[in-house]
Amino acid sequence: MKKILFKTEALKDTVMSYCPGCGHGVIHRLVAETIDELGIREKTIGIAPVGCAVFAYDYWNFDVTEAAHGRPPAVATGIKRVLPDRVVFTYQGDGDLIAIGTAETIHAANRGENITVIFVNNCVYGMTGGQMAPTTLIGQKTTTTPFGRDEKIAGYPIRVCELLSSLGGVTYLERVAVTDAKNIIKAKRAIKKAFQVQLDKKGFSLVEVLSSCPTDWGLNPQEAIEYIEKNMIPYFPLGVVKDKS
Amino acid sequence: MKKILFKTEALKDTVMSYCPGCGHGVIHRLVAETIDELGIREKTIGIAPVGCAVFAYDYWNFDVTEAAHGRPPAVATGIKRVLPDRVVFTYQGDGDLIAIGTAETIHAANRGENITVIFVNNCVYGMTGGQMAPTTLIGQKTTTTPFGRDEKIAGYPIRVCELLSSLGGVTYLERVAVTDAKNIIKAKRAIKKAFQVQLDKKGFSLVEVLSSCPTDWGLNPQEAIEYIEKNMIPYFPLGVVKDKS
Amino acid sequence: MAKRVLMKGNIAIGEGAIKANCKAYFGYPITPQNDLTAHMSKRMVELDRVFIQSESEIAAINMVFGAALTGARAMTSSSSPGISLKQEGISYMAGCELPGVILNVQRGGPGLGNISGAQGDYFQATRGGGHGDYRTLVLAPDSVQEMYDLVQEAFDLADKYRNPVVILIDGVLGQMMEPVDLEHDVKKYKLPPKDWILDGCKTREPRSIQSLYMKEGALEEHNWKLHEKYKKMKQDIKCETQHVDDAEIVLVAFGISARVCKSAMQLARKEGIKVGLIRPITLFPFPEEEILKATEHVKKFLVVEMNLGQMVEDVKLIINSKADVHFYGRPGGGLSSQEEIVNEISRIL
Amino acid sequence: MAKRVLMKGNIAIGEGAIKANCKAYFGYPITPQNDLTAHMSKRMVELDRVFIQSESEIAAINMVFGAALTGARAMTSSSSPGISLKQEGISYMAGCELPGVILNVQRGGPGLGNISGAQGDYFQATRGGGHGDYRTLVLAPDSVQEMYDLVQEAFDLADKYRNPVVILIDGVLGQMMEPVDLEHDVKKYKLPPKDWILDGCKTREPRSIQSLYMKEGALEEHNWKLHEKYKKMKQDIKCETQHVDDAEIVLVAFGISARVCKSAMQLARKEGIKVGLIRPITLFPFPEEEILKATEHVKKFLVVEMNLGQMVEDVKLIINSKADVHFYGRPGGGLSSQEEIVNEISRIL
Amino acid sequence: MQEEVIIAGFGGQGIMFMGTVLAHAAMQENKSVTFFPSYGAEMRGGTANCMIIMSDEDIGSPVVARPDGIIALNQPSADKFTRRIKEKGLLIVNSSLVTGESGRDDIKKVEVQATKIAEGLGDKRVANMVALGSYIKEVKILKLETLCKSLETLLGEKKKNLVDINIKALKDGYKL
Amino acid sequence: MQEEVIIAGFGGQGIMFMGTVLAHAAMQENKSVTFFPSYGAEMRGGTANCMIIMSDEDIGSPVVARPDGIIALNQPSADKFTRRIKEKGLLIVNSSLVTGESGRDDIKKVEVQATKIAEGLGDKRVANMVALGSYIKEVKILKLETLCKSLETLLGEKKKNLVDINIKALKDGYKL
Amino acid sequence: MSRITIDKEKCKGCGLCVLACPKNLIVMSDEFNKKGYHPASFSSGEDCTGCGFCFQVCPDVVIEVFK
Amino acid sequence: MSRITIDKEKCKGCGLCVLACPKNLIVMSDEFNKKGYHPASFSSGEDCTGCGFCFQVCPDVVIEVFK
Ligand SMILES: Cc1ncc(C[n+]2csc(CCOP(=O)(O)OP(=O)(O)O)c2C)c(N)n1
Ligand SMILES: Cc1ncc(C[n+]2csc(CCOP(=O)(O)OP(=O)(O)O)c2C)c(N)n1
Ligand code: SF4
Ligand code: SF4
Ligand code: SF4
Ligand code: SF4
Ligand code: SF4
Ligand code: SF4
Ligand SMILES: [Mg+2]
Ligand SMILES: [Mg+2]
Repeated sequence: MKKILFKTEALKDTVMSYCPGCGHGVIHRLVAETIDELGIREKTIGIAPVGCAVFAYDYWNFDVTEAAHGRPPAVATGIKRVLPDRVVFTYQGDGDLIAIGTAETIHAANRGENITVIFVNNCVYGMTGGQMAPTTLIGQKTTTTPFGRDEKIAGYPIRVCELLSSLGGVTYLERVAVTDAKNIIKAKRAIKKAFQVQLDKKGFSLVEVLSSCPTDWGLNPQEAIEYIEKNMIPYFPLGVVKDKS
Repeated sequence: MKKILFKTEALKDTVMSYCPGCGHGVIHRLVAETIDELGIREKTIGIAPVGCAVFAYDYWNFDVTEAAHGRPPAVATGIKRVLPDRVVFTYQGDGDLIAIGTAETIHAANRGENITVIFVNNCVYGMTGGQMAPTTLIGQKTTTTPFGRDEKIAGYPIRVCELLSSLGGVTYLERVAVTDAKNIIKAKRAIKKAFQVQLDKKGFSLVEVLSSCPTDWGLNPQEAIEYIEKNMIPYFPLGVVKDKS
Repeated sequence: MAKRVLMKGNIAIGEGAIKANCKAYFGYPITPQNDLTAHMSKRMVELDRVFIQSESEIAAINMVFGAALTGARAMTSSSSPGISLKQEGISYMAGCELPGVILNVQRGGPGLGNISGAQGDYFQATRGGGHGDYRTLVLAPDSVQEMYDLVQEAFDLADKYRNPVVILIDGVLGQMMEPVDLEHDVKKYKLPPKDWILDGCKTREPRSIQSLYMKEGALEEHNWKLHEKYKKMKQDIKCETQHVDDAEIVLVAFGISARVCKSAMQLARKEGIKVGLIRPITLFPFPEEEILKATEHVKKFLVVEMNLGQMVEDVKLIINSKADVHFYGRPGGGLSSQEEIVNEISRIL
Repeated sequence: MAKRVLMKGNIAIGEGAIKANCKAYFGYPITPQNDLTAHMSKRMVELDRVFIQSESEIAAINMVFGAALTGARAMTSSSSPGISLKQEGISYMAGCELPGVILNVQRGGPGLGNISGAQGDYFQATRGGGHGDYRTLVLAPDSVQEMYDLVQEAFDLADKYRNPVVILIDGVLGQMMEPVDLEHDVKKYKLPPKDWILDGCKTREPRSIQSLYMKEGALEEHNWKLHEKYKKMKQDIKCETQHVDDAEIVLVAFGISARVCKSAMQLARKEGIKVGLIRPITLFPFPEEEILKATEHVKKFLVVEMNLGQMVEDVKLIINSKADVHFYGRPGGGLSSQEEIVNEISRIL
Repeated sequence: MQEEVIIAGFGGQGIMFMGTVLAHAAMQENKSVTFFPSYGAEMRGGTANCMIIMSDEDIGSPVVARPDGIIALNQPSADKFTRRIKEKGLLIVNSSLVTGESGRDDIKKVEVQATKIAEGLGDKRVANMVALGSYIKEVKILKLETLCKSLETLLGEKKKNLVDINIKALKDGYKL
Repeated sequence: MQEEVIIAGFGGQGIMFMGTVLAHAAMQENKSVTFFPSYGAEMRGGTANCMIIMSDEDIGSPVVARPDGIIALNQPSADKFTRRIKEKGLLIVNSSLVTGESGRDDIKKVEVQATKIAEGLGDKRVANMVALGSYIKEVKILKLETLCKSLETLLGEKKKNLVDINIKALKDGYKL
Repeated sequence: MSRITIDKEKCKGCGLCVLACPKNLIVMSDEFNKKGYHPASFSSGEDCTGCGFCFQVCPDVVIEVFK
Repeated sequence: MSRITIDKEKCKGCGLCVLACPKNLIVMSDEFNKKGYHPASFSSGEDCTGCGFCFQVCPDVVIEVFK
């Protein structure tokens, strides 16, 4: 018998520090497999965010740096502009990417930086213990919306792909979810496409991945997947939002 | 004979420091007239930006503060939340509002802050001597795009109204231009509407005003008006972009 | 004795602020002060006051700026990296003479560092980490009770001087629990009328609040005025001293380091070493007189900090060769034990 | 004499950076350094290097972070409020040990202040205005030639120490023109190999660059290592002295204030007052020895700054009562004249 | 009198609650008390611990380097903290999960089948109270009664239904 | 020798260029020289001025408080700066725009119809060079030739067509 | 019949009112004002309709319209 | 015929693989692993198709699939 599915080279053989059932692990694997399949491991530089994925440099088997909270797109810009033939991507949570990092995200996208952004939307600040994120759903309880997110106080969950779609520099935007095997395979396809856009020097690509945070949602892993399906996907519809590639 | 058109109360009788032909003066007047017509001068707090309009507190005859560059929407939020029955508006340039202030703009809009934003788009950083703004047109020469804005280096001019339109908290967005009397009267209508939205407690309103900067465009006042008509309006189409009011 | 409540430092700050009639809290999550933000999200809403989780620390300080200019009491809190981001905003508040309370629950740095308690931001707090020659009052409580009390004073001091006040604690103080007497007497200050606020010009001429001074000499004049104000703040210096009178050596420490020093002092005294303690409670203005007075009979001072040596500069500037000033510090969240300090004392004596 | 070119200070910095093989410039407009950003927008593009006008100062410093971690020489420039915004980023660079050059063309503050030259950001530059106990090298040229020269050294020093270097000038130095010899000899440093960069793991094991140190004690260890590095920087102290040997009083000043002091010294000497000058060129590390040496025969020092007294603390910490230290300063963009300083000297003597 | 104790275990074992009950009771008995939680260096998972100091005098540092006592609810905690105990100090282990030698013969070791007893009571989550009861019995610094009252206060109205089983566990631990 | 001069006028009158030509020429004659521009406190409009120091020795502060000479191209500049001139100093005014008394009898005042002469030359923008020529004639610190060469260098290839008229203006000013 | 006034000392001479007037009633003066601008001037024609276009476009709000 | 392996010590017991397997070939063990989790375990059925669903959903990438 042949081993057909296993950890490929770009993912180190260590235990990741994520909670049981956390979506980050699957997304890490998808990124790693993509990089291996495209044969770009030795020319890739990844940028970990400040968020639960801050330790990504311990998991990926290629060059990785960690940027200040919200600044990965600026750091990526700095890297990519001086090394345009390397593959540069950021991996960011919803707090990182569209709260504190709003300006950096929008402007890297608008400049059409030839980078790839893997955007992990779990509707919550995971690392800091479950506060409201810009993507937290209306009515969702978090430690900073103890009565449920009230749009009158805290505004609306931001649909990042839709927000970015009007910007000239944006080439490819797709929203996926790592809920079940089928969706995970689709997510992989989107991620691979996003890297391909970069390899083809076509500009800014972003994949928004709906991902679970069982811990901060107070759900078990299975319930968390159901939560994505029942609550997140209806508000954050899956699919390609923009494709100029 | 009766005086039918003159400086109304909300505009002080001083000389504004703007260059000859600069659009800011007209827009100041439109805001002041709106405030007088709505009878809200005594309960209005304006927020001047860092930009050529930084001295607005010397021109308007009501309470005005000056915020750090890019932060007027956050300052407005602070004011409006503790004084919800006052009228709070920001007056911001393109650099202030959608470069350094991108995050503050987007999130105040998304929260549906019940404030009004007067957004003066002159495609350039006026105050600092004519650098590229996020709205600078492709090919436009500025002191920091000496060869003309090249989208490959500097990205695309951002259409602010279109960018904000997907956000849940946004109630009213319109783009106007202060080119000729007709458009100026339309601009006034839009500004008045935006304040009315606030008075009706309907949420975030923004009027984008295409405005001339003869000095930094290196044009005389008349040419500058033509520049708006020929170059800006085609890229930044006039009209209501969103109206949920 | 009044009823005591067991409370976390971070929460005590929040409850103290609420007692001081803080009308608006603006914050952005960051460890180790998250429980305060969470607490305020509940309490402020219950009390029909303002709570916003802002999009960033920068937005938060500028929201404080906005709320403060209406005369409302407002605060924000964060931890080291987030406080760095607020420096421009704090400078603006100082320039505009706006009151407001900023809590820094320090963690280890530089950069992302770690989430342990630390005292690496003393310079930033006391010398105005932002640009342009301004100062903030800096308060450094060392117990949960004092956090509860001092935050109330902080709001008064902010209003008294029309100046931002920084409360400098650290992850350990923020996270620890101690009993708190919620009815504890707190110093009340005589406050000037808020005759400078913007709330609409209904009953008066329009006003403006800004930090721009373009007329020749105007900014210099403004800065001299601020300078006078900073000097006047010396009225409100706060400092705790213990056993200085008979001391052979005096420890100087603030916040959590002072707590450790208190243990060290007890330990040393048990061993017969006469150790005293000076604990600056206001870090700016700094308690010069208390230290100077001690130099009259004490010739050895040991400054203990959870950093590589920051407050020690203020101590040296005052002592100016009137006594020996030693330093013991550990950076990056390393917390000294009382034994370490006693060893260091023995080494020096 | 080599051909001299008349050049603005800001431009000289840009041209010096280009000569030092700066590969990437990231900036955001702010007076009084706009001509540098404008100059780089042209020159870097012509040279096929990287120029980006970033969306903010924060983005700019983080772009420098990104470029620097690939091993490329990178810089950013701004003025006081913008530099405040960069403090978190600078702290991250220090934590990650990334080289890079940051120019602060100081203006009057706090807040928006004015656009005159000023020296209000000395504390921020020399004590790490950001969080967490780090330091940057700080260079303070006082002529256009020296700006051109020192920016080249700055890049070397940044690489030598893997540390950000701040160049601290002000609006006056930035805007003034003087002749510059573009072939002037500049000190070259022995530089370590850049064996830590991220550029893809083709020929080696993957690397990471980060400032997070969560393992117990790891951050403390890292910070002690940085501390050793900061101490080592003393090798590269730079300082100009004039007429100290026979001086009755020594002026201590940096940057534009030193220029005024040079005039004052000339004026005073004409009047028969023996005035000397010590001009720290590196503000961190600070030239302790030169000052200490002077105290052997000079008993009066006058520190002159365009602020309310910042470097004077460093001078006092060194002199530590070995001589009298006086201060003369003007804040908010007020520039003292040579006559004022001579008056002050007379008052002291 | 000054008593310093470290309570440690897995994240879900109610370590912080144990410490809080103890600290609260100490406060009720008018002692000086500090409680300091530590989630270790790791942000996710790993063991949690808290440090409580109870004293008749003012307390300096809330950080306990050399505890008088340790309550270890799981093996990693026992491994990590046992060697820190002061001479003649006390080690309470949850022997349902902690096996093996302490490696110290200068301390008193008390083994409590906390998890097992708790399971017997119908909810293994109250293992923490069993252990706490046992600790109180050993150190005799606070009255059992006070702890029961503190439990009531801290569980409050919302978790009133849990009061009984927790008190039962506490008492069972005490009685052992 | 040290000569300090302030050149002042409206924004559009070519003040900075005048100063640059002077500074450049001083450099060419191997003098120490500093040029310091000031746009006044106002950002927009108002008067502009620049300060030039030329010296045989190193120059300290580039800021000129008490100038040896002033070249005032408009009235506000004359009003503002005249009283700062050193005793026995020099005041050059563009008498086409500056009228009225200097109010000083301890200085030398030279009136030049700079704008008028420039208009005569066909471009009133070269009034600055007329005034500069006149200044050079008075202070005799630099050779007229050097200034002409500096003009050429500074106008460069792109503005070569303007060299002649500028030199003509300079010389006319000098000849007066 | 209508008319306008122009505050000549405050006029910055941008000329936009000249372009705006449908009746061509405004011209730029040859003289300078104190600020150094050539101010606009109303050629007191009878044709002024009081349409206010000149007022609308004047950036410095130095025109008043009477009707 | 296919099979999978599960690295029990690294498994965090989330149970997602159990749900994912269309053939219900995975169950959670009663024992703890060293980390204190109940790991998943493959019930070595003959039915395994090697579809890899279990692999796809495993957040900790502790499953390997053989075919
Ligand atoms: C300047 C700054 N502000 C705040 C923080 C604290 N912080 C760390 S992670 C985080 C949010 C993480 O949420 P998200 O980006 O959604 O990532 P997740 O953990 O959910 O994957 C915050 C606010 C910080 N480290 N730095
Ligand atoms: C933090 C900070 N960065 C930069 C500046 C400098 N600055 C002042 S105004 C301005 C831009 C003004 O452009 P815009 O907002 O478009 O207004 P305009 O002058 O065009 O009306 C800039 C970059 C500043 N004052 N503060
Ligand atoms: S907190 Fe949430 S996002 Fe973070 S590791 Fe745990 S489950 Fe994943
Ligand atoms: S620079 Fe431009 S925007 Fe600023 S006042 Fe002049 S014309 Fe107006
Ligand atoms: S009111 Fe109308 S007609 Fe009269 S001057 Fe003005 S633009 Fe012309
Ligand atoms: S529009 Fe106004 S400022 Fe412009 S020329 Fe006419 S009157 Fe003067
Ligand atoms: S490979 Fe498919 S059939 Fe086999 S165990 Fe996994 S999910 Fe079940
Ligand atoms: S999905 Fe992976 S981690 Fe989860 S139970 Fe199955 S094997 Fe274990
Ligand atoms: Mg998240
Ligand atoms: Mg603009």
